[in-house]
Amino acid sequence: MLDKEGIAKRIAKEVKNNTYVNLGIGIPTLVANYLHEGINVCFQSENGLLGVGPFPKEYAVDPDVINAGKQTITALPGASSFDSAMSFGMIHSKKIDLTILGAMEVSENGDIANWKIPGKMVKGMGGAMDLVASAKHIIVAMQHVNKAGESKLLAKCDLPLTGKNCVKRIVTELAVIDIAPEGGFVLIERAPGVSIEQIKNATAGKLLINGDIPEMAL
Amino acid sequence: MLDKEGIAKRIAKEVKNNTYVNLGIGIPTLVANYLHEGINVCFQSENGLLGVGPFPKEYAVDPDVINAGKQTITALPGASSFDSAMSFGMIHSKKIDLTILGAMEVSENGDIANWKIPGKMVKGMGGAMDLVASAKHIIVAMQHVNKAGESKLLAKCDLPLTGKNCVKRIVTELAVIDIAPEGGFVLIERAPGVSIEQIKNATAGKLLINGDIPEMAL
Amino acid sequence: MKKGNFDMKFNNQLNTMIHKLVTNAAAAVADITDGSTLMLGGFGLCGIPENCIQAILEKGTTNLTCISNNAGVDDFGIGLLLQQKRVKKMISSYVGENEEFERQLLSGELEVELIPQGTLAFRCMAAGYGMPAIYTPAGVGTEVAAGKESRIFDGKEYLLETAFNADFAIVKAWKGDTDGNLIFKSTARNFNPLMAMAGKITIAEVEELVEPGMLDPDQIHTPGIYVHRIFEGKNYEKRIEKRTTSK
Amino acid sequence: MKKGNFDMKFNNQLNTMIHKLVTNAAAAVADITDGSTLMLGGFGLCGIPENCIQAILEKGTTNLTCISNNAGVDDFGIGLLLQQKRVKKMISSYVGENEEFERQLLSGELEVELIPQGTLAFRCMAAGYGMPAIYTPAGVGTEVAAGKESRIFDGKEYLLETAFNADFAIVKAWKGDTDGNLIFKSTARNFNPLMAMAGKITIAEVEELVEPGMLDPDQIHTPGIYVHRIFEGKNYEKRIEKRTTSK
Repeated sequence: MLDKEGIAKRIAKEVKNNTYVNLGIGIPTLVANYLHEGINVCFQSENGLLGVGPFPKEYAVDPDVINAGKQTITALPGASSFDSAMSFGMIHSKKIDLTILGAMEVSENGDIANWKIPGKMVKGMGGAMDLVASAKHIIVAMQHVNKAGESKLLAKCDLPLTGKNCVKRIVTELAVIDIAPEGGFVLIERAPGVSIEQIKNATAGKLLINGDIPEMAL
Repeated sequence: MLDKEGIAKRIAKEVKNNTYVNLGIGIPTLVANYLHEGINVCFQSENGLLGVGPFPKEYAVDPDVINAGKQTITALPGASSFDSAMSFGMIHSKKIDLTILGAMEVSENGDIANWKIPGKMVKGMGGAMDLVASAKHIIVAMQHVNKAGESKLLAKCDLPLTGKNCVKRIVTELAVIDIAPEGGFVLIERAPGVSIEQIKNATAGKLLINGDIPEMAL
Repeated sequence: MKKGNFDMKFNNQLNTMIHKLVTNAAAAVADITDGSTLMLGGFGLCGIPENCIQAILEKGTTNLTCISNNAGVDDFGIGLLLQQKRVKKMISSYVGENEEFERQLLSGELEVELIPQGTLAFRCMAAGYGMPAIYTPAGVGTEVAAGKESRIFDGKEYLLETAFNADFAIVKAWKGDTDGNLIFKSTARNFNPLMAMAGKITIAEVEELVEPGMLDPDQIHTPGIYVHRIFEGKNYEKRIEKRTTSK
Repeated sequence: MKKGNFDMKFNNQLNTMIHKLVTNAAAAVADITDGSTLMLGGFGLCGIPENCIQAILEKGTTNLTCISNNAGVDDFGIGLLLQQKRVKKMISSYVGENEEFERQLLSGELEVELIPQGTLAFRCMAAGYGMPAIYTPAGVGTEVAAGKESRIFDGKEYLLETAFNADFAIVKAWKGDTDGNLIFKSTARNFNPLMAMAGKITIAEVEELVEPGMLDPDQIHTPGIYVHRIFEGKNYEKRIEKRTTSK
């Protein structure tokens, strides 16, 4: 079973060389820590920066330079800043190669819910609805089950949707799972030490298991 | 009867203080020469400059600084440059207070034709269709009759239109004329030494003459 | 063309541009009445018009509709207006940093319209560009699409979203000149230039106000034509929501 | 978050951005095939991609559809391509400076679509912003509206105009870096940043090419994400169409 860092580490393997990537808040942010040597990636933050760098040194903190999670950041050489319309313009014109974000629920046809729990939590969708509507490739980073122990991989999402038919791949503490074009969770890899049975038990939607399922290499 | 400079001079009186103005090619460009003392005007050139200044000194000519007529110009202190989308964005969001442009024909309901003579002249509309579609106030600067001696103020335009119901005022070598809201050319002023009869003869569309028509003061 | 004349005229009035200077925030917001619709720039607490928010607070204006990406935090930014119940309705994309907001929303005291962040940006831009509406794929198949017209282009579905119409846009820039030209710094740009284009009246507060000619025309993010009032703000707190550093 | 690690990784690869450098114009246009649709930046002869036009001319590519505000003059700019009859169709707003163009048009050799200048700008921007179509009032009630869908918003009529779809966008910038970031100078900006956003492949030629980090992120007009190939052009003629001066 993976911890959060492990999930980030596994997702880092999905990041291809010379790509533009948007990282959501939480586990996705950690992915930047585990990029393989020689992988050139340019991170976009949808609040208006391309070429996001590491957190600043204490003496260099600038309140005018933040990421979409409102954390203070730096800009790398070659960075550019722009307004929010251009930022979502590059998202909607499919210039972002990969979007990695968290989710509260994913359905077996690739629907995602991550912005609202009616009557309980009202935070808003931020840029998530834009990102999932237009990303070329979406990987969801999340826990397989919620705090109540219920599966977050469902036949159909219960929560209000963020987007429909958009998720391509899910990485959890238990497994790497793809969404089949015709629907269904295709088991791709098991986390180290995790059995197929464990994954089956934690997946409420239809789990498709084709042949041997390898254990992931990190 | 006015010469071109006279037409420009008369139109200059229409330019209000603290306004943004777009000047078309030809007579409209001359208007900048006759602004009254104390009238602050900011000229927009639709190819992407706000704060157009005079032509440059010979030594300061810069091929990268031109107006929409492709003439070399300068930028005044406080100028800003922008791309063509923002330029037409400010036109369509009605930030330009006054548009002054030439015409081949104007009809008595304010239609204007100035971009094409089928089978003979094909230059294109440039920015004119945008300007006339969205200007808050449009003044046409033109000759009352064409080279063949035919009136350019018609009941209905013969040439392909640039825009419909948009012209508010026309200044020619003979007269200042407004478009009546319900249609018709309302005679406002006569050029120095020009009789109402002369204007009548040169106007093919319906000319409305209400009371005494003053001679223009320049 | 009488070149000499043309030249001379311009030399006689070097400052041909339109001046928009007001003395301070109180003067800038003086005519904002109860019930107005305001656009407020900023992302989180980054690039927010601190001075104007304070002046509106002091002025007592209430019953406001606020269009802003976020709603501030409990004790800063738009949160200050919420605390005093000056806001009737918020149109935002993310309001997760504000407990008082959540309380007012869940209790029904506050009307809230949550919209995708890109849609917020595009609807401001549409207003500034004279586009009555735009198409966006954001929100298709979600509750955001409820009651909205949708249309398929090239096999993909889009929602029709209308341009925003605000009585006042209130923005914060890094530098500005008295002709209203604005330059923003890094991610403090965010929605500011878009909202600046969209207000019927646009008010800009800047950290540093200069004379026309001091800013490079090619570096201006918001041309002065979009700005009606400008002043140099003071005592910027620029509060940081999440101070993250590396060793 | 393991801050130390995050920090270290970045320090190990200072150049994290994507390099797009090609050696020259010939290399940049090498895969432009006969029948391609090209967007070409520039207004008149101001800000046109001189090097790429020359390279396409030398390469012999023909049967092109060109989207460009103007068609150059008889012996410069796109006029050079017209002279050699490489252009099947032009989509422009104003073509009045080119006699050969007018001859080919009136004789029916050249297919021409004339569209309002703002429509040209908006249709490029729409492509770069992922909007399938936009509404504009330009051309309502004229022959430009023929066959187009129109719609009334708030009592005013608008035409629906679709986003452009070009195989290649070819632009000219003043400065650029090897990550593809571009800065334009004065009115040489015009359609260049809009077309840069709209090409399936975007080629940028620049007067001065620098390393990443040499350009201020806040002053970049076209972020590198929109640019696929970049090179430093040479021997810019920058011909002036109408040299007007004052004493």
